[in-house]
Amino acid sequence: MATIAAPARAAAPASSPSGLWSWIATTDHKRIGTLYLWTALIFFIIGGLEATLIRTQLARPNMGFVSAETYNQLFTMHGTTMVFLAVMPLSAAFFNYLIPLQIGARDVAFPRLNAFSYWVYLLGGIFITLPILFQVAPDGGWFGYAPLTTTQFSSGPNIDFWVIGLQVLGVSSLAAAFNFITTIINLRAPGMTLMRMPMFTWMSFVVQFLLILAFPPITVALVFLLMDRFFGTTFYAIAQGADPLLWQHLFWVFGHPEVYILILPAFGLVSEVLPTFSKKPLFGYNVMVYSGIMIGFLGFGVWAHHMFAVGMGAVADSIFSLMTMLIAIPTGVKIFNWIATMWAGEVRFTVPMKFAIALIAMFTIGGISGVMHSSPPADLQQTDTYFVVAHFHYVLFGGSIMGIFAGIYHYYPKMTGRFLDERLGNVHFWLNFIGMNLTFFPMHFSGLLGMPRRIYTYDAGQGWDLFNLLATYGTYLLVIATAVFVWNFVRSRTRGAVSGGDPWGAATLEWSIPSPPPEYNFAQIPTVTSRYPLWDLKDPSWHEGESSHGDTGTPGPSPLTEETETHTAKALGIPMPLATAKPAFAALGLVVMFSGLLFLRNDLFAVAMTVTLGGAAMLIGGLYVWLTSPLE
Amino acid sequence: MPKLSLRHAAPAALSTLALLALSGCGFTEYPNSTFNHHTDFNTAIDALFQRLLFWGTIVFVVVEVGLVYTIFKYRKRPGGPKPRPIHGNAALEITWTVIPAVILVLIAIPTVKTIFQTQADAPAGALKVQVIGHQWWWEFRYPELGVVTANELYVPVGRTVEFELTTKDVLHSFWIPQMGGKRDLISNKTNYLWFTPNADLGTSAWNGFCTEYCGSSHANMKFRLYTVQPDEFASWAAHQASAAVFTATPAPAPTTPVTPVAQVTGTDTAATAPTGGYVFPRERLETEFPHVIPQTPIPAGLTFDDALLAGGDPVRGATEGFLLGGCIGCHAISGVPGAVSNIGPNLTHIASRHTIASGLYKNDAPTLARWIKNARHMKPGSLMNTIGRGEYDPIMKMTNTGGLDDRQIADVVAYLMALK
Amino acid sequence: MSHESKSTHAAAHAHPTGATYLKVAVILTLITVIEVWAYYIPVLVASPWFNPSLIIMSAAKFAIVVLFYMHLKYDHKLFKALFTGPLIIAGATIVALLFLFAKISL
Amino acid sequence: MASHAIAGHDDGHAHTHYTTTGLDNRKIAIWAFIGSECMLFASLISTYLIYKGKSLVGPYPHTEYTDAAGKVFPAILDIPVTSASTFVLLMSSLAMVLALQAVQLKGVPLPANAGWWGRAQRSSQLWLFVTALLGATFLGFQAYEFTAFVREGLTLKTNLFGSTFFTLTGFHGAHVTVGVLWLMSLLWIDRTRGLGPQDELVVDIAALYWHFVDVVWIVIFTLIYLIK
Ligand code: HEA
Ligand code: HEA
Ligand code: CUA
Ligand SMILES: [Cu+2]
Repeated sequence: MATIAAPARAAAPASSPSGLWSWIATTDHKRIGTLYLWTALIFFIIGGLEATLIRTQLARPNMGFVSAETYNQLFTMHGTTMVFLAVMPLSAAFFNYLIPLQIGARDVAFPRLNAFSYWVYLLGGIFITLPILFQVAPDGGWFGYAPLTTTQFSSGPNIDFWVIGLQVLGVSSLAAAFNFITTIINLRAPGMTLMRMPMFTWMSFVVQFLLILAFPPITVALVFLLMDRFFGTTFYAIAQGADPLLWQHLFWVFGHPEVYILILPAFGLVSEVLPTFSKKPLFGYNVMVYSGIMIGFLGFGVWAHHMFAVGMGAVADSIFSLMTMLIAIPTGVKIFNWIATMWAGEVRFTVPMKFAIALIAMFTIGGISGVMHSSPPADLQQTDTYFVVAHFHYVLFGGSIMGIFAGIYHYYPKMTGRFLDERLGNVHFWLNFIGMNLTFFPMHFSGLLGMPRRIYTYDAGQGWDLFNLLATYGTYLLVIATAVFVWNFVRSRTRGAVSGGDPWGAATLEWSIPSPPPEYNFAQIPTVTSRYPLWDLKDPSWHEGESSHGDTGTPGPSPLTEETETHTAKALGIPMPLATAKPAFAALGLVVMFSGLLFLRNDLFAVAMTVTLGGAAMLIGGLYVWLTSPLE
Repeated sequence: MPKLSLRHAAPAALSTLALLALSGCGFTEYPNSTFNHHTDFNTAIDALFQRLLFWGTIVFVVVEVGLVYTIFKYRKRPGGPKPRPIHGNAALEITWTVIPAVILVLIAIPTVKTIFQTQADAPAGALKVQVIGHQWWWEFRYPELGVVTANELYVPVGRTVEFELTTKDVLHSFWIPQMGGKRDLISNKTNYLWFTPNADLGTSAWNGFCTEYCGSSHANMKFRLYTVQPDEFASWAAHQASAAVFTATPAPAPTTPVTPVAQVTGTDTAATAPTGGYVFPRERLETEFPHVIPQTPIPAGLTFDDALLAGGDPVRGATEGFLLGGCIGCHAISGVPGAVSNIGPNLTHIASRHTIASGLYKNDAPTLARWIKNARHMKPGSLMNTIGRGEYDPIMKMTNTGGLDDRQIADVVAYLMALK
Repeated sequence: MSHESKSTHAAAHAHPTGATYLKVAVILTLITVIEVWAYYIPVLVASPWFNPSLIIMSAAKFAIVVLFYMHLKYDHKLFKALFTGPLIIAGATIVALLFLFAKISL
Repeated sequence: MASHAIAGHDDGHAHTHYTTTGLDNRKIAIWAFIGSECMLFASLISTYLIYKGKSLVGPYPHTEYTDAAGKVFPAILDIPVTSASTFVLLMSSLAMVLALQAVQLKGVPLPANAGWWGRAQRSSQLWLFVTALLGATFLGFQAYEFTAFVREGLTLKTNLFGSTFFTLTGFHGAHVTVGVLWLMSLLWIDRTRGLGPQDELVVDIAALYWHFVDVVWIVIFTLIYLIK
C-alpha cells in the first residue's frame, strides 16, 4: 500500500481476554463478527470444494468421477452451503462488525442474543454439513421440492438433516434480524439521522426486514415437511390429495426475498468502497436508499417467477412476469448511480475498488439474464437448464461474492490493523475475475443449447462438451484464486503492512477510531452533523462548489474528534457487556433438542424423547440464567 | 496496469455476448439448440427471446462501455483534476429510471401477448398424447389410437399434438428443446402443452429430457421424439396398437386374436429387420441423427456371455424366462395373458424401439441382456430389481440367489427382440 | 429511561382509563355475539354477504384490540410502522396465495 | 419461536443507556417480532384455507361425512364451545390491560373516594392472575376440543383438514402457553419483590405479546370456525 504512509506503532489488539474461552463467552459485536467471518469463509471453501467436485464430474460426458447419489448430495449441499452457511453469514459478519461502528454505537442492542445467533449458526451449520462425510447428506436440491422430499420417496435420514438444519439456521437469522433492527433504530449516535446513515447500514437495515418477513414462510413450510416425515401428517401426502405446489409457493415466498438478502449487503459494501476510492460522495444518496427499499419491497411480489413451468395460468404468469421486470428499474438506478459516483472522481484501483467495479460489471450480466427469465414463454426454454445456473452465479458470485471480497479487502485493515497484501490481492482478483467468467459464461451457452441442470452426467455428442470443459477449467482457476486469498488472509494478520485508523481516507465514523477498534469502540459517543463526518473533519471545505443536494449537514468543522489512543474500557469507566457462555449453552440446547427427532427415524422413541427433552432443558435453563443475570 | 487489463477484459466479454446475440443463426446447428423454429410454439418463443437478447445486449454494452470509459477517464493520475463533490443530479437519475422502464415496456407487451397465445386451448382436432412420468422413465399413451408405448414418441408433422401431462410419483418436467418450452408433471394436477410441428418438417428425430429434479436417475430420464410424415405415423400407430406379434412377418390386423407362442415363425433378433408397421429407420439415425443414439458406456464389471445370445430361444423366453424372471409382474405385453402391469414400460413392441432404459442405452441384444441381468447397475436407483442370478443388487444390498442365469436371460432377450 | 421517553409516556398516560378498556371489551363481546348469532341463521349464511361481513367484523375486532389494548393509537409512530408494514405484506401474501390456488378469482 | 419471545427480554439494563428514539430496545424488538409473527400466521392460515375442502376423507369441519363402511361422522367443529373459549381469550385481554394500568398507576396515590372498583384496578397481582387464569382456561378448552376431535376420529394424520387444523390451532395454543408462563413469571416477580412503575415496560411487552396472540385468535375464529 504505497499510497498510505503507515504509522510506526503496530496497533495492539484491543485489550481483551484471549484464549478459546474468551471467544466462546464473548459478547463483543466485533469478536462475534470475526467469528462469523472465519466460520463463513470455511463454509465457503467447503461449498467451493463441493462445486469443484461437481465440475470435475461434469468436465467430460459420461464421467464416472462420483456416483449419481453422491452428485445429488453434492449439488444440494453446495447450494445450501453457499446460500445459508457462506454468503448470508459473510454478510452477517459485516452486520456485526460494521453496523455499530458506522452508527456510532458501543455494541448491538442485545449483545448476548447476538452471541446466541452466532452459536446457533455454527452448530446448525455443522449439523447440516457433517452427514456428507457419511454419504447421507441431504439430496433433495437446495429448494427441496415435495413430494420428492417426503418419506415416501426419500426414506433415508438425508432430508431429515436438511429440514432440521434449516429450521435451526432460521432461528439464528431471525434472532439476529430483531437485534439489528433494534440496533439501527435505537443506537444511532446523536445527529446520525436515518438519512445520514452510511449506505451499508441502510442496505443492512432493509435486509433485516426481508429476514423477519421471509423466514416465517419457510419455517412453516419446513415444519409441515418435518411433521410429514416424523409424525405422519398429510401436508405433502399425494395419496391424501395434497398439492405439491403448496411447498413451492411457501418456499419461494421466502426464496426470492432471500436472493435480495444475499445481494443487498454486497450492494451496501460497494457503496462504501466506490466513494472512498473515487474521493467523491455517493451519487444520489437518497435515490440509492429508496431504490434499496423498493428492491426489498418488490421482492415480496415476484416469487412465482420460479414456477413459470408449473402451469399457473396465463393471468398469474403475466402478473408475476411484470412484477419481476419492475425490479430491474431500481436495480438499474443503483448500477448507474455507482458509475456516476466514479464519474469526475479520482479513481484509485486498489484491490477493494477492483472487486467493487467487478461487481458492477458482472452483476449487470446476471441481471440481464434475470430479465430474460422474467419473460415466461422465454423462461420455458430456460428454466431448469444451465442458463439459469449461469444467471444466478453471475448475480451470486459476480454480485454477492465480489461485493463481499471488496468488503473484506476494504475492512480487513479496520479489523486487524493491517493491510491484506496488495500483490497477492491483485493475483486473487484477476484469477477470480477471469475464473468466474470462464466458469459461468459458457453455462449460458450449454443452457440455451439444451443442457438441463442437476444432471450428474450427460451423453456425448449433445453439443455441450466444450462449454462444460471450459467451465471446469474456470473452476480450477477459482480454486487457485481462493487458495491465494486464504493464504493472504491468514498471513497478513501478522505480516501485513500496519494500517492505522483511517488507511483509505474514508468518510464514515468507523474510520475515526483506531484499528483494530478498542472494545468500547468510541471513547465518547460522537456527534454527527453530516453523512461524511471524517471528510468534514479533515477538510471542512471539501464539498465547496458542489451542487448542494441531499443532507450533507452544516459544512465546516465537524464536532467529531479522531481517536488514536486505545485504552481499556475500565480505564475510561465505560460499562461493557460481561463475557458469558450462557448464550452458547442455550444454542447448544436448541440444536440438541431438534436433533432428538433424528432418532424417530429408527423408532428409538425413548432416545428421541430423552435427547429432545434434554436439549429443551438446556435451552430453557440457559435462557433462564441468561435472562436473569445482569448484562454488564 | 489494472486500467489496461480492465480495458481489455470488458470488451472481450462484450464481444462474446455479441456473439450470443448473433446466435439466432449460429447455434441452430447444435442438436438440442433452443434457437429453432420447427414448431409454432418454438417460433413464438424464439421471436420473444431474440427481442430480449437485443435489448439485453444494448443494456450490456451501454453499462460496460460506460463503466470502462469512466474508470479509465477518471483514473487517478498525477496532475489530474481535483474530484468534484457532486452529490447527485435529479435530471440524470430520472433519465436512467425512465429509459429502462421504456425498454421493459417494449419487452413486457410481446411477453404478455405470447403468454396468452401459447397458453390458449389447443386447436380442435389436435392429436392427444398422454404423458405419464415415472421414476425414471416416460409412459406415452395415444388414447384415440389405443397405442401405449414408452420413452419414444411419434408425432405426424403439420398436425397439432396436445400433451396431457401427469405423474405417477414425484414431479418431472417434459421438454423437447427443439420443439419449444417445457411443462412440469405435477402430482394431483394435470398440465397441458401443445405445439404443431411445421408441415414442411422432414421425418426427423429429436432428444427429450426430464428437467425437474426427480431423484437418483433424473439425469437418465430422457426420451426420443420422431416427427414423421402422416402416412408413416398412421402405419406406425396401427402396428403399435396391435397386440404383440411374435414374428418378423407383417402383423395381422389388431382384430384377429393372437396367441404369442403359437405364431412363432422365426427368431430374428436383429431389431433393424423390417417390421409390420413403420419404424424410424435406424440407419438414418446413424447417418443423420447421431445425437439421438445413446453412447452411455456399459458399467465395468457387468459381464454377459454374448455367445449365448445367438442360441436364445424366444419360446422358452416367453414361456419360462419372462415368468421366472418376474418380468410379468411389472411389464405389460398386450396379447399375453397376465402381462398387464404398468409399473414398468409396456413391452408389446419393444423391438421396434431404438433405445431402452428411457433413452439411456441402445436397444440391442447384448445391452438388453445386461440390462435384464442387472438394471440397477446400469441405471442408478432403477426400480427394476436385479434379475441375474448371483448378481449384486446395489439397492437391496444383497446378491440375488434366485433370478435367471445367462442362458435364460438370452432366451428372454430373444423373445423381446422378436416383439417388433 | 431518557427524557423523550418520559414525554411519550406522559402522552401514553393521557389515554384510556379502566372505563375505556371496559367499553372496548363490551364492543368486542357484542361483535363476537353478532358473529356467532349470524352463524346460526341459515338465510344469513346463505347470503353472499355472509363471508364479507364476517371478515369485516373480525377485522374491526382486530383493529380495536390493536389500537386500544395494544395502545398503538397512542404510541410512538415507529411502532405503527413496525406493525402495519409487515401486516400489509402478510395480508397481500395471503390474498395472492388464495388467488394462485383458485380460492378467490379476479 | 418461544426463544424469540423471551429474547425480546434480553438485557435488563439496556434502558439505562442512551437510545436514539428514547424508546426502549426491548419494545422495538417485540414489535419487530410481532411483525414477523404476522407472516408466520399468514403462512399457516393460508395453508389452512388453501387445503379447505380438499380432504379426500372426513371428518369435515362444517359438513357431515359418511365413510365407505357407512359410518357417519358429523360436522366436527363445535361452535358453542369455541365461542365460549373465544370470549374467555377476549376477556383475558381486558384483564391484561387492567394489569398494565395497575402497574402504571403504582406511584399514583389512591383517591380517598375510590370504590371497590377503583381499588381493584390498582391490584396488578389480581389482574395478572386473572389474565393467566383465563389464558389457562382457553388452553383447557383447546385440550378438550382436541381430545373430542380425536375421539370423533380426527387426528393429525386423518386428512388435510386434520393436519392443517391441528397445526394452525396448535401453533396458536403454543403461543398462548408461552404467554401464560410469561405472565406467571411476572406474577411471581410481583409477589416476591413487587412490580413498580419502573417495571411498566416489562409488563407492557408481555401485554403486547398477549394481545397479539388474542388478535390472531380473532382471525382464526372467524376464518376457520365461522366461515363455511
Ligand atoms: C443475488 C441473488 C439474485 C439476484 C440479485 C437476482 C436478481 C434477479 N433475478 Fe434471479 N435468481 C437467483 C438469484 C438472484 N436473482 C437464484 C439463486 C435463482 C435460481 C434459484 C434456483 O432455481 O435454484 C434465480 C432465478 C431467477 C428466476 C427463475 C428462473 C427459472 O428457474 O426459470 C428468475 C425469473 O424471472 C429470476 C429473475 C431475476 C431478476 C429479474 C432479477 C433482477 O433483480 C435483476 C435486476 C438487475 C438488472 C436488470 C441489471 C441492472 C439493470 C440495468 C442496467 C437497468 C437496465 C436493464 C434493463 C432495462 C433490462 N431469477
Ligand atoms: C452464493 C452462492 C454460490 C456460489 C458462490 C457458488 C459458486 C460456485 N458454483 Fe454454484 N450453486 C449455487 C450457489 C452458489 N454457487 C446454488 C444455489 C446452486 C443450485 C443448487 C441446486 O440446484 O440445488 C448452485 C449450483 C451449481 C451448479 C449446478 C449443479 C447442477 O445443477 O447439477 C454448478 C455446476 O457447475 C455450480 C458451480 C459452482 C462453481 C464452480 C462455483 C465456484 O464459484 C466455486 C469456486 C471455488 C471456491 C470458491 C472454493 C474452492 C477453493 C478451494 C478448494 C481451495 C481451498 C484452499 C485452501 C483450503 C487453502 N453451482
Ligand atoms: Cu424425472 Cu427428472
Ligand atoms: Cu427469484
